[in-house]
This record gives sequence, structure tokens and C-alpha cells, in this order.
Amino acid sequence: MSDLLRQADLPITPPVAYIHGQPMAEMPQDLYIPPDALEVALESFQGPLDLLLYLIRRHNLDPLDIPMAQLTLQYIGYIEAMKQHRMELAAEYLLMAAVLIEIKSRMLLPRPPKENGEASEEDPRVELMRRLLEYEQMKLAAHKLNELPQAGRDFQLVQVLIERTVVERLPNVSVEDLQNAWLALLTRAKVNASHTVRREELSVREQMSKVLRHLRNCDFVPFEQLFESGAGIPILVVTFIAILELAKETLIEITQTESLGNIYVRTSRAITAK
Amino acid sequence: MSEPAVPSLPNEAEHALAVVEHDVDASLLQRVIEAALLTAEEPLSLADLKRLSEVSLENRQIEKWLQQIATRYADSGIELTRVSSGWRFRARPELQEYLDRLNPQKPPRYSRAVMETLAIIAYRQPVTRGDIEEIRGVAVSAQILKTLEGRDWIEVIGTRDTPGKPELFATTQQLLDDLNLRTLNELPALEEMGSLIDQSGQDRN
Amino acid sequence: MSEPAVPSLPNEAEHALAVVEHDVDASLLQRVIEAALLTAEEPLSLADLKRLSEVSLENRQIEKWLQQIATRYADSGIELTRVSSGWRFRARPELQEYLDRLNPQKPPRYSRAVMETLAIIAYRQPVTRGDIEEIRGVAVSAQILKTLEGRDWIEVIGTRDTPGKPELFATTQQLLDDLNLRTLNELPALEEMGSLIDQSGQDRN
Repeated sequence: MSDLLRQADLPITPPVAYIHGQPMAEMPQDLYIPPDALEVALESFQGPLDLLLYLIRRHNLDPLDIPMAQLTLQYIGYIEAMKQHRMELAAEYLLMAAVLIEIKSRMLLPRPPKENGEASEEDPRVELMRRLLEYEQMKLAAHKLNELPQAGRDFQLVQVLIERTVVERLPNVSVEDLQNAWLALLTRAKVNASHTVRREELSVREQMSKVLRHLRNCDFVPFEQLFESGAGIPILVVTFIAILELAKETLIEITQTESLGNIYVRTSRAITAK
Repeated sequence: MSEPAVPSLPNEAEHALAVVEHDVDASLLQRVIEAALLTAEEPLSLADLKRLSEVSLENRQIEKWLQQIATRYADSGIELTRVSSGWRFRARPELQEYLDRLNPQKPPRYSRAVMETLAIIAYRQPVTRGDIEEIRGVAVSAQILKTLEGRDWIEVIGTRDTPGKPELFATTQQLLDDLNLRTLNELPALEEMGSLIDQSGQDRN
Repeated sequence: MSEPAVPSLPNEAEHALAVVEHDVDASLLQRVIEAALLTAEEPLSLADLKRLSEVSLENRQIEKWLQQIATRYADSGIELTRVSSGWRFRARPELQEYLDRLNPQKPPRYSRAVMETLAIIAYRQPVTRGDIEEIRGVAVSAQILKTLEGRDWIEVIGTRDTPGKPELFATTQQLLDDLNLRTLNELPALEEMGSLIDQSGQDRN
């Protein structure tokens, strides 16, 4: 990370080096580079394009009309000096030297005459110039981008707390949930084939629970009290079936002390409790 | 924000100037304090707030500003509150339900075991834990039954007269209310449900 | 905040009541929107804001409220701004020097290598690592790309259909949000390099 952050805030034309802590804005004219400056020099350039741009700008050269000889000499002077100080030269710097020499040599050679008489061979500097200008454009853009106010660095974001009151949220259950749960049971029952889901009137089951609730905490309850008066015949029938079912499941005890006498109902627990 | 009238002093002009300058600073500092409170992750103490200003401020001055800020937010969606470690803004608690719509927490769900147990009790009541275990094919933990009793959805309505006197569970009126049903009969009929999964041919009703 | 005069309607009393009720809701919703914007971690889009209300709202209505909220904060230490992914409050940048006194730690400024890489991705997207290296004339370290990806400023949006299927990088909404911009168009314009060259003799050394 420190590597990435080190060169923060460099101006567009960075100091090329720091000698004894003092920024050195320009490379010395005579190409003599103090050894301790050179180490930083390479690092303060972003690469050969950056170095070439620096040389061009420093000598007020027009990139559209680069005097190749001068530029190439300077550039090679730099990397020679770097080599003398046994610096690891990045491949890009060496490659660029080759490119420069190639361009220079092509410019020195006489141009072969074109067949139709038009001397239209592209200037070998064009591609280099294009790259230099494109790089410089991005270099400037990067600088401006870095100057834009950044959240957290140049302005703070508002974030007010939401103090969530801790309300325990209880799950909601829908009829569909219940249905799905039962479907899951059915599916499993198929696999197990051990449980029979038989058709049954749910109202009977409901009524069975009601009767048991009624009997809870009571001893004997008169049979007729288990029927809700005025509830309608269907309910009465269901209640009756429920009582029979409860008796069948030995959940209740039905007693009649004499024939045609009162019928009493109690939970079987009451019996065993005695 | 109107200041109380300034008592007249010997050099009125000079004094007026001082007041103006002071007001400019005060309004700036008040805005700085406001921004700090709105951007801080933690409550800000008076000591924190003092660090915002180059000139040293008195507690009373800062507290007065805090009062003014609080007043300005009286009609807004947030409020300035004082907590043990200092001052901070918070969303008004009564707006929480609306704000929760932005970040809906996933509604909690009951486990399959809980739902199946509830379904068995609903459809087969009254049933004992043993009955439930027989149908589900696995043990039913006490926790499951406690969960359902805690919701007041099931209750013990008696015991079965068999060894161990197992408790009989049934569903409650509360469950019907919560499911928006009048009677258990309004639950989907079992045979209808069977048809939903009967693709295997091995059907059972 | 004054409403336009209400055209008279047959049943004036009933209508007046409806307006009052509507206003109450509107004022509540406006406070909810304000609170949501002040508490949100991320900018809120119109779609987000709509989720705050049970009744469906029109964009124009919400935008009107946003304007009113923005106006109310005109004299405060914070401001409502519109960025790429929506609306959000920020402390006024001119107060930053004061707020820095509370929080001396700031996010890093990035090196030229990182910023040049970011610029190339921003202005030339979508680009591969090879494209970036071609423009910069040097290798782009994986660390640089990781740094930018870690900031959520760039992302891989696909691969180019050439040998090796190099990944294509583009900038994210997060970058625009962090720079308080709405669109890439609001990035600083690229220098016209032709004109730059004309002056280069004078103002560079």
C-alpha cells in the first residue's frame, strides 16, 4: 500500500528527485545526476513515456516536431547513468530506448522513392507522438480527478443513527403455512407409508377439544351441559360425535348410574386420579 | 435566532462591530457543530465539540447552541438527544416503522418442526406429544411446544388416561384469530391438500 | 410551502377536510423522507423513497418534497445533493477543515500510478489491463487494480473476445457517488491536446 500512496499529491510536473530532503524540480542541464538523486529519479517517473514527456517539456520541445536526435541522446544518457549505478532498469525503459534508436535510424536513412512518386511514408515519429500526447492527456486527467472533492476525504457524509427499539418480532403464520406444513407431512407419510391420513371432519376434532376444555378442572359434568343450547342442529350433532369419539379414544368416561337416569361425563384423568 | 437587545455601551459603533463579527463566527460554529453531530459515528461530548473551534468555548455557550440546534430540528424527522457519552442525532423513534420499509428485515419464520407440530395439533386435536411424534416420525422437543404455547396458539386441555398420563394439546381461539378464521373447519380440507402432492400415483386419502 | 388556492367545489366542507388530511400525510411523509435521507448509508433513489410510503407516490411529488427539504437545509451545516445513485445529505465541503479537527484520519490520497490507472479506466472504459499498460507505457501492477476494486471504484464488466479473454474494467456508480457526481459526463473534460501543444513553449518548463 505504501508504494501506491507514496507519490501522493505530485504536481503535474513533479520534482524529479529529492536530494537531502530538498525537492529538485529539474534534472540538471548537464546530465550529471547526483547518485542519491538518481535512485529516486526513476521512481518519480511513471515510466519511459513520463520520462520522455519530461524531457520534451523541459526543453520546450514541440512533441509534434520532436528532434529525435536530441531526445534520444538525452534519454539514453539517462538510462546509461542509471545503469552505471546498477539500478534495475525496468524493461519498459530499455524497450523505449530501442524504439527511439529505431525511429532515429529510420529518419537517417534515405527514404525509398515511392512508386507513384508520392512521398507518403509515415513519419516514424507519429506513433510515438500519438502515445506521448495520449499519455499526457491521461496524466492531466488523473491530476484533475484527484483534485475532485472526494467523499470522506474532502467532505463528510451524513449518517444519523436509527435507534431500533428492540421489539421481538414474532413470526406470522398463515393458513398457507399450516397447509404447507401438512403437505410436507403427507409427503413424508408417503415415503414412510406408516401413517394413514384419513378423511375426517375437522369440526369433530375441534368439538372434541371444546368438550375436553369444558371438562377440565371439573369432576362430573352433566351430559346435556356439554351441548351449547341454541347452537343449531349441526353443532349438536358434531358435539355428539365428538363425545363418542372422545369415549372411543378413552379420553372421557361416560357414566349413567341408573337406566334413564342422568348421564355424567368426566375426563378419564379424574377416574384414575382416585 | 433573534438575539436579545444589546444594552447600550459607551462606544456603540465598536461594540456593534464586535457583535457582528461574533455573530458571523457563532453562526459558522453552530453550523460546524451541527454538521459534526450529523456526520459523527459516535455521540460527541462537549470536549469533542470544543475541539471544533480554534477559539476556546465555554460549556454554556455550546449548550446554548445545542439547544438552538435541537429547537431547529423540532419539526424534522430526526432529533438531537443527549446520551451518557454526549450528544447525537437519531431518527425519531415513531418514524422507525416507515424507515424499516427501506431495509426490510426478513420476517422471522418458524422452523419446519414447529409448523408441522402446529399443523398436527390443529388437524388432529386433541393430541399428545406421542401422537405428534408418531405422525412426524421424530421426537418433538419441549422447546417446540413451549414456542407454540408462548404464542398462546396451543394449550393443554387435559391428559390421556394412559401410562404417564400424557398431556393433550389443542389449538386455541387465539390461533383462529391470528389466522383470521372463525372455526377450524375453515382450514383447508385434508383431502384437497392431498391432491396437491398426489403426482406419485401412490396416493392416499 | 403554501398550497395553491383550492378551487371551490360543491361540497366545500368535505373537500377542506380531505385537504387537511392530505396535508397531514404529506407532512409526515416529508419527515419520513427527510429522516430516511439523513439515516441512509447509501444515496436513496426515487424508487427507494417510494418504498417509504404505503400509498404510491409520483416522482414529481417526491421531487417537490426533495426540493423543499433541500431549501430548508440551505442555511445549515449540511446540504442535500444528487449523485449518481440518488439523493443524499453531505456536510458542506467548506466546513471540512473544521470537521477534520475531530477526525484527523482521512482516507489516503492515491499515488499517480493509481490515479492514472483510474483516469484511463474512467475516460476510456471499458478497457483491459493491456490497454492501460499501452497508454501508460508501463506494467500495471495487480496491486493497483486491487486497490481500485477494493474501493469499489472499478469493476470487471466482462471480457474481451481476444486470445486470453482479458477482463474489461469500467468505473462504478460508487466512484461517481464518492465524487458527488451524477454521471460520467460530469467528470472534468479531457484537455484538448492540440491546443496544449501550441502553448507548451510558453507555460511549461
